[in-house]
Amino acid sequence: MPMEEQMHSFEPKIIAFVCTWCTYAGADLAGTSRMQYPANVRVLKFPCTGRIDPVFILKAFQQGADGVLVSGCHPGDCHYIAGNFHARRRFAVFRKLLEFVGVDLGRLQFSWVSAAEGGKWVEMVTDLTERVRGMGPMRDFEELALEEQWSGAITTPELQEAYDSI
Amino acid sequence: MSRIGVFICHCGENISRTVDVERVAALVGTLPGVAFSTDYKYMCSDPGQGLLKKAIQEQRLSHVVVAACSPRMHEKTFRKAVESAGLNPFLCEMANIREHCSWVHEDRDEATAKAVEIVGMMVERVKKNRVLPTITVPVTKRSLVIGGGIAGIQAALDIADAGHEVVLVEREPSIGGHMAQLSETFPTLDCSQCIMTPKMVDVANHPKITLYTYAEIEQVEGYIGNFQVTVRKKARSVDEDKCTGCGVCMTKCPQKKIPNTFDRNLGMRPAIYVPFPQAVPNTPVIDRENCTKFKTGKCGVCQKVCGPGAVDYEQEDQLIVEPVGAIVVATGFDLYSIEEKPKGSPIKGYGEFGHGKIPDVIDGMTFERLASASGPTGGKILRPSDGREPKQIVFIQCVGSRAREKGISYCSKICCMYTAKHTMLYHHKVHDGQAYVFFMDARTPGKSYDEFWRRSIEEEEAVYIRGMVSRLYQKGDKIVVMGSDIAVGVQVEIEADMVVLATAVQPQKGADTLAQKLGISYDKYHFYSEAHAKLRPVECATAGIYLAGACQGPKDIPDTVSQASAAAAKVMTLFAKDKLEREPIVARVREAGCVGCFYCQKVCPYGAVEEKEIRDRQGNLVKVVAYVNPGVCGGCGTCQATCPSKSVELDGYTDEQIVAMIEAL
Amino acid sequence: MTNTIDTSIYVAITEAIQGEVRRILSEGNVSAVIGYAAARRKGSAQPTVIVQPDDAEKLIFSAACVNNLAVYLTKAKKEIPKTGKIGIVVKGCDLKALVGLMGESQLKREDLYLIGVPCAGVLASTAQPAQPLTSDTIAPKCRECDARLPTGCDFVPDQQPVIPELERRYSAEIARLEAMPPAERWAYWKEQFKKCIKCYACRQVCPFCFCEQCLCDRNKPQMVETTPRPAGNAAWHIVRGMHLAGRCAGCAECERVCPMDIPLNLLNRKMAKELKELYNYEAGFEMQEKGPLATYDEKDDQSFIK
Amino acid sequence: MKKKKMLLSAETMDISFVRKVEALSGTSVRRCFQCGKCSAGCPMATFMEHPPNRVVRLLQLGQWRRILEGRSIWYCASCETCSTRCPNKVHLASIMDALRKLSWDAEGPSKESYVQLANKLFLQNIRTYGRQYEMRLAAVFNVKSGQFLKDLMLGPKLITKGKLKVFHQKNKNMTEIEKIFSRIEAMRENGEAL
Amino acid sequence: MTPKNILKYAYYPGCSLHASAGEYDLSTRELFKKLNIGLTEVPDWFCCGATPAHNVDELLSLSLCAKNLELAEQVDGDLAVACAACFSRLKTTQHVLGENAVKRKQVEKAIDAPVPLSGNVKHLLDILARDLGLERLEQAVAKPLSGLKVACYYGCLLTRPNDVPNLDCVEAPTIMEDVLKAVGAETVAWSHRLECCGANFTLSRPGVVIQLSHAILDSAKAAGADCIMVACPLCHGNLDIRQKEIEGVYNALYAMPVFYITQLVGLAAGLGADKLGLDALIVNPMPLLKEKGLV
Repeated sequence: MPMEEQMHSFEPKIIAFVCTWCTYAGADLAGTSRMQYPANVRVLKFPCTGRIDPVFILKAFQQGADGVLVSGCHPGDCHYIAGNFHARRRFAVFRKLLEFVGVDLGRLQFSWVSAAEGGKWVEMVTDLTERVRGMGPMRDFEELALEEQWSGAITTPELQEAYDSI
Repeated sequence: MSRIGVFICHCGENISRTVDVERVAALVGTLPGVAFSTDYKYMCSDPGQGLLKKAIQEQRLSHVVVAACSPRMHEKTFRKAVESAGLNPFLCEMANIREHCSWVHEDRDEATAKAVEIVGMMVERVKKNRVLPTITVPVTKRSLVIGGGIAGIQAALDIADAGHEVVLVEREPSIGGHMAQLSETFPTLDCSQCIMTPKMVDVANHPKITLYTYAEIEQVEGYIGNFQVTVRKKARSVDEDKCTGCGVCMTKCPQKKIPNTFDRNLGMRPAIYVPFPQAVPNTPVIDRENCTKFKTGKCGVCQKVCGPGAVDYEQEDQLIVEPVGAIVVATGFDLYSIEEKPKGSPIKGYGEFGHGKIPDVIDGMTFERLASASGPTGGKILRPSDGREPKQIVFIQCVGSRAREKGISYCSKICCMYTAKHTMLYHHKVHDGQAYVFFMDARTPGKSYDEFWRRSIEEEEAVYIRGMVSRLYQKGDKIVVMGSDIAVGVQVEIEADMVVLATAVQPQKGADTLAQKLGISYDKYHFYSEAHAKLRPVECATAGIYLAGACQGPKDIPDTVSQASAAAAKVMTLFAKDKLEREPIVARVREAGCVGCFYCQKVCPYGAVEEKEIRDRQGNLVKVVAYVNPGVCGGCGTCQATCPSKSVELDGYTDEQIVAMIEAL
Repeated sequence: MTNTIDTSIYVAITEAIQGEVRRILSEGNVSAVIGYAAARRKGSAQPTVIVQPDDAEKLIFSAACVNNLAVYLTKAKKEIPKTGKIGIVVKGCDLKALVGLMGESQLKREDLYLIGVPCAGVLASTAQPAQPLTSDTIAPKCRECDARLPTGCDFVPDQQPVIPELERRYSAEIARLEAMPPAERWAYWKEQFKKCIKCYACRQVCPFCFCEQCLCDRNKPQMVETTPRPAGNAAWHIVRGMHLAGRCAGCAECERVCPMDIPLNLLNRKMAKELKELYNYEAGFEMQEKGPLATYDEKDDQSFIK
Repeated sequence: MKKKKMLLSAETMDISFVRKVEALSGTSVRRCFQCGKCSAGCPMATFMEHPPNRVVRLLQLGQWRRILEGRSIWYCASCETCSTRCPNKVHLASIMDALRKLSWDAEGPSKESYVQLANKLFLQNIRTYGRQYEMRLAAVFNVKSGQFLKDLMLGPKLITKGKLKVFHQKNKNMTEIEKIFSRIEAMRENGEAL
Repeated sequence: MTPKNILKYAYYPGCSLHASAGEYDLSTRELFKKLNIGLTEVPDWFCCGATPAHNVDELLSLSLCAKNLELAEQVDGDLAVACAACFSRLKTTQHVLGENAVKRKQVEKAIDAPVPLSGNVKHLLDILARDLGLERLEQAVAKPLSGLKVACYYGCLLTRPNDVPNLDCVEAPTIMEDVLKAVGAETVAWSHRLECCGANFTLSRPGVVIQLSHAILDSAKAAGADCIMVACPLCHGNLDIRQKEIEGVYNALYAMPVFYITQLVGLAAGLGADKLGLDALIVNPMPLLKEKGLV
């Protein structure tokens, strides 16, 4: 289909990793205040941003997420004293790695959203959704999955068998 | 194969208005593993919960997903219900299709589709949920109180009176703290000593209280209900059991010219001394730095004159280990000094006030000693420099406090009131004298506090001048105070005989190192942090440790005593049970996978990770692995995210559960 | 233009090592020594473990002594450390790895007898063992080496390596990649990762990959795709890069042993660069109790967080 | 002048004067905690160089000269707004009365002799006529204050409207008035009253 | 007739009512006659000293008032006062001397007689609204002032300070409005009912008076009032006599008649313009009254 039309009909998948004490509560507040935001986001609840393993972000992209939001308590507000401080370093480094292998960081958003910031939650989700909508679907990992192995010219039955057995 | 039951709530119309609940129920019903799926108007209502329980039994459900409001709202409700139906509560999860769906979207199809996915994710998650037994830890019903000021004394007495043993540790040779130094107390002007000393004696005589003075905390191990505390009892050089407190040693000690810190160095004391006459215990201490015997080996008079032979020069520090279940920290405060500060310290001194080099510029606590009947001047207000009575006395508030530039931005809370008190004491003692107070604003919230302050002006004739003092300097035997009255808008100059500075309240020296031993957090000023400023003001984030008094922030005596009793109440609450129950959301180590890199230990905010040796049958060490103490673990899961081999798992938030959700996308 | 690098000191160093090892073995200070010995091919060298003082003369040091022996103290030969105090021959880069391992409680300093080697550089994996060490044949990591003289060892021969300033290829390459638009970078790495055959030689040789069960082998849950196909490969290399961040000391063994010539060390260098910029952390000879990702500072940069 | 630095000491703070003010006004100046409500509501504050609150403040510091040197007290309209609204029951209007009295006794110094003049004439009128003789009051005031034409336009109109009586009958009991005036003077002479 | 129905008072007109405020005196006497309330003028009353006296000599001011209170004793019945200033002074005197024994002694010495503190001093408003009572006032109405929009002006002295005049609430009095409503007039809500008109400076600083009075007239106009009603000759002087002048200075047009309370109530009670001295008003009220069909 033509690009614009595709863009237009494209509904990005946004996955949000949030801590239960601040951002999840903030999202609840957005709900109780009946604020409206795009339905594209799926929320995964963690006790703390400290629990969020960078691998999950990778996994999310591999599973076809077009954008990932990671959000927790503001510095100093962590229910677990310092979980978000550890998370902050971890993600600061991880995003650099993703950037270096060529992932467009426009698809990866980090934020502090407190239990009182329903409005900010809506803003975060809306911004990311619209930005990613503009960027189009996240094809990188998808294509990667479709790629054949470089040494993949399977010429002999043995190779075929060996390959199948992997 | 799991038999999952899914229950979709209408929440009246709150959900069903935008989400087609029947459709959701139908769709998720087809998911693998879902054995039963239905919708109901009010799942949280009694009939709703009844429906849930009935289904669990009739359908022999293995897991439950309730799609309704936020788990923060009703997770407990439904887990209880599930439990009462004979399932482990942690096999029940909630899918939030109200706050996160029906309330935030208008398009019915979109909302419905999203709801289906949300429930789907939770179905996949719940499949991986494991049975979690509730965790219980034993409680040692003894408590430690650190600090023997009014806060520590109050807490100790309250806990002891409730029938629990208390170990009270005080750094100084006597308990009493700062309150013992005060002359009279606002707003009632009753004498501090008179209300303090009886309490001190009570502590000494209380059968349930073990008192260690001249002692410090060496090490703290363990966790709520089960702490192991090592106390270092410094060598007193006097045997407490033998000493009768007759005091001959002090009178005979040839070395008498040592500034008495209790009197803010205004008075002198011998090398063997009790800090003040009403000290508890009334057992002297030898100050080894200044004792001739310890310096030169000669002398030894005290030993000769001591009838019971209590003086023991060979005495050494003792280390005592005390098992306790709870700790009350009441280390109190210290006063800010206007002297120059060492490089690196954020706190600066006041050069404009002479860096403490002008002899008749003193601080509030020194004034207390001057005004105290048992003080070095017997309660006369006299100038340190020449012992003359000051006729013009100037008080300056907010010295250090509320002065970002000097490194402190907070209000010290007590100065307005004690300065008002000082003007009264001064007026009572020096009738022909005039007191002036330079202040920015008078902060007198508290029962009959403002009345007290007004009294100092309207009846005791203190002249309050709104405006900060720019500079002090010595001129002959006067101190020139350069200020301004912002109400009039002109400069004010006073030639004072004495200046009293209401210097800022700071935490005790070494507050930070103690905090590190206890594993509690503190702010940039080293005031200890409470778990929640409003709702948990006396607990630390670290379970089993409580705060009392000025170590948490500037406080006056009434507030301190209230908080001390509150802390005591918290301790008693803890001691009311023999075992401690807690939600089993804790990390567990897969020992097979653990290679003992102890990254988990390094990132754990609770110090919950310990080292554990794995040995074979012959008892040879196989490897050292991490062990997470379930009593201490806070359940944040930072360890798991950090563990390279994922050998530590946070129950309730395992990688399996989370990956299952991601894959359900 | 090519200029040769003076490796004459290696002869003296070899003698020094042999002497020291003979001494410590005969005096019984250590139960075994891990070092390099000549291998069959002319000029080549291989790791060896000796326990007899007389075998000391087998030990050599040359430009062909490329391996990072630290790995023999972790998983490759786990049983060795159990035998008691161990001597080990270390180049600066290897020593950093050892220090790192101590920080991660894998090794105890007191169990080791460190024989440091003043190092003028070793041969690149592309060069033949017999080739002389030149500005062309030298291993890329040695071009930007800042640790030619190991410190804090029990014994270091007192020769001084001298080598000319060489173009820093990793830095250059990183800069080149950083300059690209994301898509191009992605394309570049896609090509690289496609080559990977998941032989895990990189994992095998890395002193820091000491996990008994690698995250990437787990299937319950399957955290990342494991197939030896581009998707799985990319996942593996990204996870690997992340797990080595703040730990890898840059011995570049992974890159050396990679049969498909994937520039693996590039990822590690990039991470090291970021950690230096973000938290001023560098792997060195001083043991650090906590790595950069095991600690935090309340003032850490959070410009990337909204 | 009013910007001059204040040197505070037992000597420079003339508390005795303040005591007089407190005695005359029957209110305490120390009660004031400078909330400024008096100045906020004063219809005349804009005409004063020391707004009412500052007048009290200066009294608290015994700096009465600064007040009397100014015009503030003579611009007080005695509307009692300040006294009515003071949260501390400081009767500022009475304090103003007291200050005017004391400054009057001290013969000024005051820039506001007009007001003083008007008041003096008013009282003289009472002393001589018992009741106000508005025509004369106005006329004499104009003469004495040298503003012969002031309010001249009003005059005739008022007369036609019968508002200014050209002739004025005295009270019959003038002696009693005289007695009151003289008794008070006597009391003051032998210090029985301020 | 129950005793309560018999109302008789000692009457203290005050200087102004015998001069510049003659119409106030006239209308008062006529109105009270109409309402058959007895008024007997206090013989040989003196000036109360007004503001100037207490302004510079409180003792004198107190003594003069005390003397008047003493004189009033000769006539039986409470003391009725028309002028707000006199009212305020007399009340204040009672209050101060009641509280301050020292001053009382001085005053008693000055007037050489005990000060009668018990006697009631009442302002006309009080008598109309409370002693007579609004009911009876309504009954007395012959010609309701319907359609007449009045701005009731209390000024400063009528209610202030706290617990001295005790006429009505100091900050939100309603007594004037009550009286006017009883006689069928409409009252407007406006901002400057209690502001000062600067009476004290009538003589010495007309500029001040003009500035303050202007604000008052402005406010009344803005509130849509047809006229202003006062109960004090000084206020009247400033608002009525100086109105033209003010209009000149601020080049505004008010043409806002300023009535005394007794004039308006009298009008409603059916008294003719001649008996109310309406002709004495500087700002001519006739056009307005004609328009409203009240004359």
